[in-house]
Parts: sequence; C-alpha cells; structure tokens
Amino acid sequence: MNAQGSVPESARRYALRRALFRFSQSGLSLVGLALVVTLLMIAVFGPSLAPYPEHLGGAVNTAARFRPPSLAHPFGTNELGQDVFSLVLGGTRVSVLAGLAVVMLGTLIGTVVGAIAGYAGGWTDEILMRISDLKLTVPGLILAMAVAAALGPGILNMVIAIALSWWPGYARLVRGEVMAKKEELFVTAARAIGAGPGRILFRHILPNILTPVIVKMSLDMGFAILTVASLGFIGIGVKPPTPEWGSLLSVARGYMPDYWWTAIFPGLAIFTAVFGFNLLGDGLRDVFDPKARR
Amino acid sequence: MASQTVPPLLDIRDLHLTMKSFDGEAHVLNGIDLTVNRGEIWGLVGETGCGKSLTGLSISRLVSTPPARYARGEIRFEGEDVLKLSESAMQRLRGRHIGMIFQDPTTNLNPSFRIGEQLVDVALAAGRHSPEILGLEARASSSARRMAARALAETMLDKVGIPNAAQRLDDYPHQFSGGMRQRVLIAMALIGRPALLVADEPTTALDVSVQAQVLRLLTGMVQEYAMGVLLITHNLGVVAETCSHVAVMYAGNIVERGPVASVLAAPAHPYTTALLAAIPTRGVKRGDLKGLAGTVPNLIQPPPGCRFAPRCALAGPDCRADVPPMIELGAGHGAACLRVASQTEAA
Amino acid sequence: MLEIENVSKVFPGRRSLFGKSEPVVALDQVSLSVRKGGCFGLVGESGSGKTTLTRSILRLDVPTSGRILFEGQDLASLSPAALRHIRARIQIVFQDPYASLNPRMSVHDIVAEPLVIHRDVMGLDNRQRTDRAVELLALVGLGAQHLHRYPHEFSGGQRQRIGIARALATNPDLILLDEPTSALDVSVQAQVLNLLIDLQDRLSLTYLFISHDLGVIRYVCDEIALIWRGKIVEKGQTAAVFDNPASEYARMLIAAMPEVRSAATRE
Amino acid sequence: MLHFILRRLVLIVPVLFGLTALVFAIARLLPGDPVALAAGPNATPAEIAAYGKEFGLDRPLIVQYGAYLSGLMKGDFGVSIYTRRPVIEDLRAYLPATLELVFAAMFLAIAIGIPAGLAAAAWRDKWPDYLSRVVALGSISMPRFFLGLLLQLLFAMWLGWLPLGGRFPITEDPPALVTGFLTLDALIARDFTAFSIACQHLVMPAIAMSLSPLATIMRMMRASTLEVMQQDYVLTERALGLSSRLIMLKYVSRNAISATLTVIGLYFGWLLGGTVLVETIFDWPGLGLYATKAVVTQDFMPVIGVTLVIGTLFVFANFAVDLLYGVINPKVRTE
Repeated sequence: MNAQGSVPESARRYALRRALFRFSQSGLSLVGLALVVTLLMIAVFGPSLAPYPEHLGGAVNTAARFRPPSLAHPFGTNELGQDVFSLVLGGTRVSVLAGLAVVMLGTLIGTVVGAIAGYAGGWTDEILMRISDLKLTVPGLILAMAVAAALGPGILNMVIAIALSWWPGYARLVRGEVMAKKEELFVTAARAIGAGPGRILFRHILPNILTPVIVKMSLDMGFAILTVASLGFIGIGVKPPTPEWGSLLSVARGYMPDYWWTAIFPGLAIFTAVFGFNLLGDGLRDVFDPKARR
Repeated sequence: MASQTVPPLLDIRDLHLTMKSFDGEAHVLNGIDLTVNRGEIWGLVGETGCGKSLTGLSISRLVSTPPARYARGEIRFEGEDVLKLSESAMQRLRGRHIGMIFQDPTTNLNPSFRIGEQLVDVALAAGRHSPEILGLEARASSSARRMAARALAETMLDKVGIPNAAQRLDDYPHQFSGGMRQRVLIAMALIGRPALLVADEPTTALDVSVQAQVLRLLTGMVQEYAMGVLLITHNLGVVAETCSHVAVMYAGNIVERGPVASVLAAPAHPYTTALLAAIPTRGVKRGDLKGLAGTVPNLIQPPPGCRFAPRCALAGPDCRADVPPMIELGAGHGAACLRVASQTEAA
Repeated sequence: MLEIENVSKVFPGRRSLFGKSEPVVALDQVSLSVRKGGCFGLVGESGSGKTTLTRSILRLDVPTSGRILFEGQDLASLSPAALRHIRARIQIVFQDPYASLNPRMSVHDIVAEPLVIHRDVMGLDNRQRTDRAVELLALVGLGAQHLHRYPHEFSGGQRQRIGIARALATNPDLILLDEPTSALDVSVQAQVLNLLIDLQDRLSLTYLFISHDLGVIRYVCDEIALIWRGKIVEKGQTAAVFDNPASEYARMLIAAMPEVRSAATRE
Repeated sequence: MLHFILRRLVLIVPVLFGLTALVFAIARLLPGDPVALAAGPNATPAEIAAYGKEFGLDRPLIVQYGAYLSGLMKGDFGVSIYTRRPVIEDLRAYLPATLELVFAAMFLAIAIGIPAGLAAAAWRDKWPDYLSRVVALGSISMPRFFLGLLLQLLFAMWLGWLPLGGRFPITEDPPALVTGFLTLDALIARDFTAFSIACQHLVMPAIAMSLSPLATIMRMMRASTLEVMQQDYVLTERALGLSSRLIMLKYVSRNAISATLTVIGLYFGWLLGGTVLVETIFDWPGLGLYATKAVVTQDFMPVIGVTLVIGTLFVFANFAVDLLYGVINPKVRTE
C-alpha cells in the first residue's frame, strides 16, 4: 500500500526488489551466493581447469607419490601420484550433479504426495502420511546404503537410493502448507464461487506455497551433497576412477597422519560446498519466510 | 499552594516520531500535544494508521528504536520526560506507575503459566521499589513478599468480578472466556496501583454485551483509584459513553480535542465532522450516511501543511502552506484548523 | 427467495489428543425467510452460529437436519451440476478483505475467476471477460487502471470493493454479506455501505446481511433476526425490533450498543 | 491422559508392522545375490543352493516373511548368513554402545543448543547472534566423518591426548555390566579409572555426533524464541514492568522450548540412524558399524534387525516427545 501514489510498479517487481535489498543486506548470504556460483562454475568447467586432467581419467604417476603441497601440486599428490587439486576440482561435478538430482527428485515426489495428502485429508492423508512416517523411521543412510549396495555402484543408483529417503521431508512440508492454506479465506471464497478441487489446488494453493519449498530446496542442496559424500566415504558411490570427494577422503584415511593433505583438501571441499549452499539457503529463508525473518 | 506547582500526570509536548521501513522514513507522529490529569478519562480516537497506538506505546516507551526514532518533543510523566529515562528507571515506572491494557485478551496472557503466577510476578515487580503496594516493610523477606503478592492478586481478581478468585488463580488463561480474560488483564494492569492507565482498544475484540460490562468495570475502577486514563479506540460510541475528554487523531496529528460533550455535540474540525457523519446512528435514513472520499495520505511524503487538506472540502491554498496551529475555542476545546480560526475571527 | 426451514447443525465432538469433547450444537432449528429484493439482517455475537449458517447456505457445510430452499429448490436435493448453476446465483462477500483475496492473483484474475468457473453459464470468451471485469470495477467505483495490480497494493476499502465486484461477476440474485464492513474504518464503512445500498437498488439484488454491529444492520436492513447460541431469539421489521424488542436478549443488546448521540444527551 | 497414552501405544503396532514389511521387502526384493557372496568366491552352484536352503532362502518370499514375523514374536531376529550368529545376540551387544553415544551427543546438543539459541534471540542482530549463526551453519555443513578425522588427527595423532578409537581397551578391566553404558556402569561400580577411560573414548565421537543436532536445536530455539518474543503477551509483560531477565528466562523460554521439543524428538531418531559414519571412523562397536558391515556383504538379517530396532526406538522417542509436549502445554493437559 505504501507504493501507492508513487511510480506505478508491478507488485511482483516491487516484492522482488525488496527481497533483493534484504538479501544484499546480509554479508553472509552474499558469501554463500559467491561460493555457490563458484561451485557451479567449477562443476561446469572443472575438468578443463584441472592442471593434470589426465589424472581424472585414472592416469597415475608413481614417481611422484605423496608429494606434500607445493606450487606444482597445491594440494599435494596421493598414493598413486595423482594431483589432489585436480581430483578435487574434478569431483565437484559429481557432487553438485548428484545433489541437484536428489533434491529435484525428492521435491517432485514429496510435493505430489504432500499436496494430495494435505488436500484430500481423511483416509488418503492418513495412509500417505503413515507411509512417509515409515520412511522417516527407517534411518535414511542405512536405507540408502542397502539400496545402493543392492543396485551396485553408480551415480544414478546412488541418486535413486538417496532420493528414496529424501521425499518424506517435502511431503510433510507441502502437506502442512497445503492444510494451512486450505483454511485461508481466499480458498473458501474460491469454493464459494464454485471452483473445483483442481482449480483450487493449482491456482489458489500451490502458487502460495512455492516459497517455502524453494527455500527448503536450497537448504537441502548442501545436505544432499553431504549425503552423497557420506555414501562415497562408506564405499558405496561412484565407480573408480571417477573422482568423488567422499571416496577420496575414505582412501586417504589410511595414510594418516603422515600424508594428511590427501584427506584434508577433499574434506575441506565438501565442507565449503555444503557451507555455501547453507549460507545461501539461510539467507533466502530470511528473505522469504516471514516467520524466520525477524 | 502546592497544587499550583504539581505537574500534570501526563504531558505530551510536540512529539514527533518517525518510522523507518524499506520504502523510506514515515512521519507517523507529527507534533502530538496532549495533557491528561488524574480523574480524567481521555479518549484517543482515529482510524487505522493514524498513530494512536504508537502514541500509547510511546508513553511506556515500548516502541523499538530503531526502526522508530523520536525526532522531537517530550513525554512528561509527573513532570519527568520518559524519553530521557534510563531503561531501568523506565522499568520501574511500568506497571507501578503506568498500567497498560491491550486489545486482544486471547493473546495478551501467557498461555503456559497460571494466571496467579503472572499476577504475582507483576505485583512483585511493582512491589520491588514500592513495598507499600504489598502492604509490607521495605525489608520483608522474599517469601513474605510472595505471600502478600498472592493475597493481593486474589483481592484484585475478586475486584474485577471474577467469582471464586482464590481457586481461579491456579487456572490457565485458556480456561477463561474472552470477557473474563480481559478482566484478568485489567486486574494485572491495576495490581501495581498505577496513576495512569493506557488502554489500547480494550474492548474491540469483545462482543457488544461483554464490551459494556468491561467498560463499566474499567470506569468504576478508575474512579475508585482516581487514575488518569488514556483510552485508545476507533469507536466514537465507546468514547461518548466512557470518556470525559476526547482527542481526535488524523495521520499523526491531533486535529481536535476537548471535553467529550462539547467536541461531539459541536465538532469544529472538518475531519471530526466527517467522522461523526459516517457513523450509522439512530435515525439516519438508508443511504444518508456520508463516507469520506479519498484515502489516508502517504506518511513517507506527507502532504504539506494540514494533512487533511487533500480530502477536505473547505481547504484552500493557505491550508497547504503550514501545519495549522491548535485554535482554542474555550473550555479546553480546541481544533487545529484554519477555517475554525476564520470563523471565530468573523464571529 | 431463500427459505431456511428448521435447520440444525451439530458438530460431533472432536477427538483431540487427550480425549473426546462434547458435541457442539451450532444451529438449533433455525428458520428464516429472505424476501426477494429485500435486505435481511442477521445479528449475532461470536459463537452464535451465524458463520455456520452462511456456510450451510453455500453448501460448504451440510446441515444435520432441516432444509434450505433457494427459489423453492431444496439445495440438498440438487445434482452437482445444478448446484453449480445455483452457486453462480448465490454469491458472498467476506469480512476480511485482506484474507479473502488470493495474494498471487491480479485484480483482473480475481474478478474474472467466477466467469471462468461458470463459463458454461456465462458464455464469455477471454476478451469479453476482461471487458466484463472492467465493467465490474467501474460498478464498484474502481478505475480500469487497477486491473493488473495485486491485492496488497490496495487499501482495505478498495479490497472490499474488489470482493464485491467478484461477487457481482455472475449477475447473482442473492448476495450473502458476511460482516462486510467489520474490518473497515467508519469513514470507509460508510462508503461501502452506501455502495451496497446503491448496487442493490440498481441491480435489484437480494441481501442477507450478517453482522454483529446493530448500528450497521439498523442502517441497511429492512428485516432482522437475532441469533443467540444457535437459536433465533427475535425476528421482525427492523424498526419494530429496535423500538419494541420482545426478547430479553434483544433488549440487552440494544442497551449495550455504544451510541455517539448519548454523549450529547447525557448532560 | 491414560486414554491418550493407550491410544498412541495401540497406533504404534501397525507402524512397526509396516516397518518390518517395508524393510523385509527392500532387503529381499532388490537385485543381488547375498548367498553367492556369503558362500565365497569358489563355491559351486550346488554349494550355493545348499547354502541357501540351509537358511530357508529357497522358499517363497511371503513364507520367509511369515517365518521371520513368527520368529520376531519369540524375540528371534534370524541368523546372519555370514557369521551364522543369531542377530539378537549381536543387537544386544551393540545397541547399548550406540545408545550411549547417542545420549551423550544429544546431551551435549541440548545443553549447549538451548541456551545458545536463547542467547542468540535475546541479542538478535548483535555479535552473539552472528556468531551462533556462523557456528550453526558451519556445524551442519561439516561432514561428521571429516570432523571425526580432524579430531583424530589433532587430539589422537598429533597431541596424543585421546585414544584414536574403540570403546574400551581389552587390556583394561571393564566395570560390571549393569546398564550396558560403560560410563554409568563405571560410576555404579565406583571404578573411576574405568570411568575416565570410558569418557576418553566417548568424547570425540560424541562431539562429532552432536554437531548437527546442536546446530539445529540452536537455530530452532532461536527461531521459536523470536517468535514467542513477538507475541502480544510479551508486550504486556514488558508494559507491566517485568524485568527482561524474568521475561526471557521464565516466560519466553518455556514457550520456546516446547516448540523446540519436536525437533529434539525427530533428531533422536535421526542420530540413531546417523551413527554409521562416526562409528566407522572411531571404530565404535555399535549398531552402525555392525549395519555397515552387513550392508556391504548383503547380509540382510542383521540389516533388517538393525533397521527394526532403530525404527522402534524412533517411534518411541516421538511418542515420548508427544507425551512431554502434553505435559508442558497446559491446554492439552487440562482438557
């Protein structure tokens, strides 16, 4: 209402401008944004940036095993004489891609289930939510391990394994939001003028719950990357020689404490990536979620 | 002789308050002048966003700064400017000297605590610097204080008309009806025996039948304790039936003030007149109400001069030049309108 | 036009975490009859059952017993298709103009939505719907420049006008006004009340006006009924009820009304 | 109240039943041939078949499930096809270790998270708030296995202050078994040497485990405290002269904690399942380590057993939180 009288501006533009302003007020969120952008760039261009691209394909150099960090090898070399810096750069793509796929898949399944449960209510809700409860009670990592172990290694299998334990979170969120919005007066108004369920759900409810879902997705990206790395660490993940942060760290564990660099740098890479997404997601939540905003 | 020098209970002078937001700094209070004495019940009326609630909150300094900023002016309580007090001195005033009641009785009591506990804590806070409230010596033990506070809580609950006060102290807020909760809140506001009560829309959330009872209770208590009251409301009917004086606010200004009978019977400011003409009172024929055209001004870039001028039928270029001063019409009745001035000069 | 015959609504006790609560009788044998072209006022305080009654008329709730007839047709006996047709002819304006408009829809989409939903009856194409939306906005005193704005850009009074425009979209015969001005300031309330009166005269509408505010009801309505704890306690011509209230409840309510005039006459 | 407890207890049964079905289905329907794996690389097809027959794996799945369920009724969780040990014995040995770790981590998380969250809210937009935000985001971003590694590198390998892993050295005498929690058992036996040894082993894994619940509890506590601080009743409390100390520590915190409670319940279950990584790193003889070994060899009976135990504990943890919520919230309690 405050915009009234001043230069006419569409409400969306105004809301966006306001959100951008709020976002840019927070230094931490900007750091997160920068980290995420860098990460995405590395994921796209990583292999071509690597000083020793041949190591990404599995080439070894036994003459240069366990070199400590130096100018030639900023992160040192590993037990096969491979450049750790190149491997870390190359591992970005797997982590980011897999994380993205997990979140997308989880959101898709979760939103469909949650929307149906929240809107239909009654028995449908009861059954769908009990199924999602079941998924919550089964420890996600063990479930993912079991599925991944049975399906065999590979990115796709890993993504499926993680997404299977991922969707209930979205289902609960969407269900709760749908149920809250269902009680809103404007939904009652739509029902009063004769709108059918499809129209109410897609035109009136879902557009109004988009923001919390997007915020959760951005927060979950970091967590998904973490889970991917965890599976890699346990030894269920991508097939070697594809470099992956978790498995790099797992191999390096055996060479502690003398060759610490082989473990520290992949670990830091995981941390930085996850941290970036969390900073970004937290900033987005501050901007979009009026409850957490204050 | 001493009565000459006793300062008024509440004396707000030229209070300016701005509020920062993403869109800019809004001038929400634009030079408020208001004096409340003991025994007076002032109605502060106005429409949404006129600044009446912020005025009330400012008296107990409960507006967070930032985003708010007191640009100018003072709020003197018994002669002392509360805007200059330290936070701990302010805390001593709250509850003990200035009581407050807010609109919604369902949200103003803490749902997780028994009402007795909440009353006792308020009484203890008030009794910390004035043990006489609890009827105790300054050096009384803390258990003695607690017992006295509980006894006082029971008395107050009884006074506001809650049956079985002793037992109900142990009930939780949700076990009371809306009207009863507002009574509990009145007891809480008055347990420290404040000299000034600020009541912000105390009956708006209540049903009409309950509203009348609560207002009667409130006026009775005020007379018994000889308090001064600032009753903030949007309802002129409530003002007419409860208050001795009224101040009408529009867009951050008090545009008219004076004794209720005089202001409501002979409104001088065009805004007051318009407000009264918009109320569906007895005898108004279907279709005869007068709405007020236009909208409330944008307070970030308020119109120059009289803020009501853009919506005023009588306004001329002179109205848009300067903020009109308060023109005294006798017996404490005043209106901030240049047209009133020309009328009185002509007369 | 609208006949409400012995309608009762009992909500079964809700099963909560810690046991079962008592069933709630929201409406108890309510009978009303709204005359075509009239403005019928229903007065009640919170919890009196007036909201349940509106929801029942709109078939958002189904009464436990009794019948609701619209132009002689029992709403309960209608097929879903027939009910949809009736829906186009009974519209509602809600109390809260802030919550009753979808924040993500433009004014155009809000006002045109009933036309889309009832396009089989209305038979308008896209272009015509936009024209109709402009026409409706003009009817409630808003300019076409507002068409592509969003609800949060409007003041409470303007939003309520948008809500009224939406209710008028399908040329309804009966409009339920559920506390349409309670959330508004008096000066705006007067404008909206006058708009409603004007629209009723021009479009020959029938109103069922629900409010807790006796002053507003007295101003707008020709017939009134008082509802208290789910029961109708008094019914009659507005003037008659105010001058000679028959029930204890009506007397108490009228006495409790805060009136401005009383100040002038008090001293 | 009693009625409520009984109702909830009855509702738990179908959930647990569903859990067994689900886990059984996942473990048995997925591709992979555990028998071939267990029988060894040199086994002939006939040997493999015989091996499968020994464990009843040649029967239809539904029969296997029925047999498993009837075994469960008698407390029989099946037999590992690898070690041929009854799963129940392993569970009995490993569960207390995991629980001890989870309780220690949860204790750390609650004891630090709740006051820190309250402080962050009280000093919103001041340095305690920023600090808590960075710490919280850093904590959830830190992979537990990496943190574990760093802790080992620093405290065990370089400084040599703490043992690298394990729960209790074989060279020392463990305290008499009472609760299964070594720290508690040592205290009960008044064996302070054993207590100190147990603590030294517990501290690093507990810290590594506690990080992410600590962060979440802290953030949740901050958010709910801020939300409570916005409530009308807090304004009333301030307006009537209560000190900000009293308001924060008494009136605000109780409401905020009850909102945070749900998260704590959820996290308890999550931690139980999340011990895998930390137990692997620190060689902690618990369910996670046990499950990991079983998963890698596709030894499904232990996997089902572990999942079932953790699922059951999770369900009961949530049930306990619901109860506690009812006790804290007077509206639920008095109705």
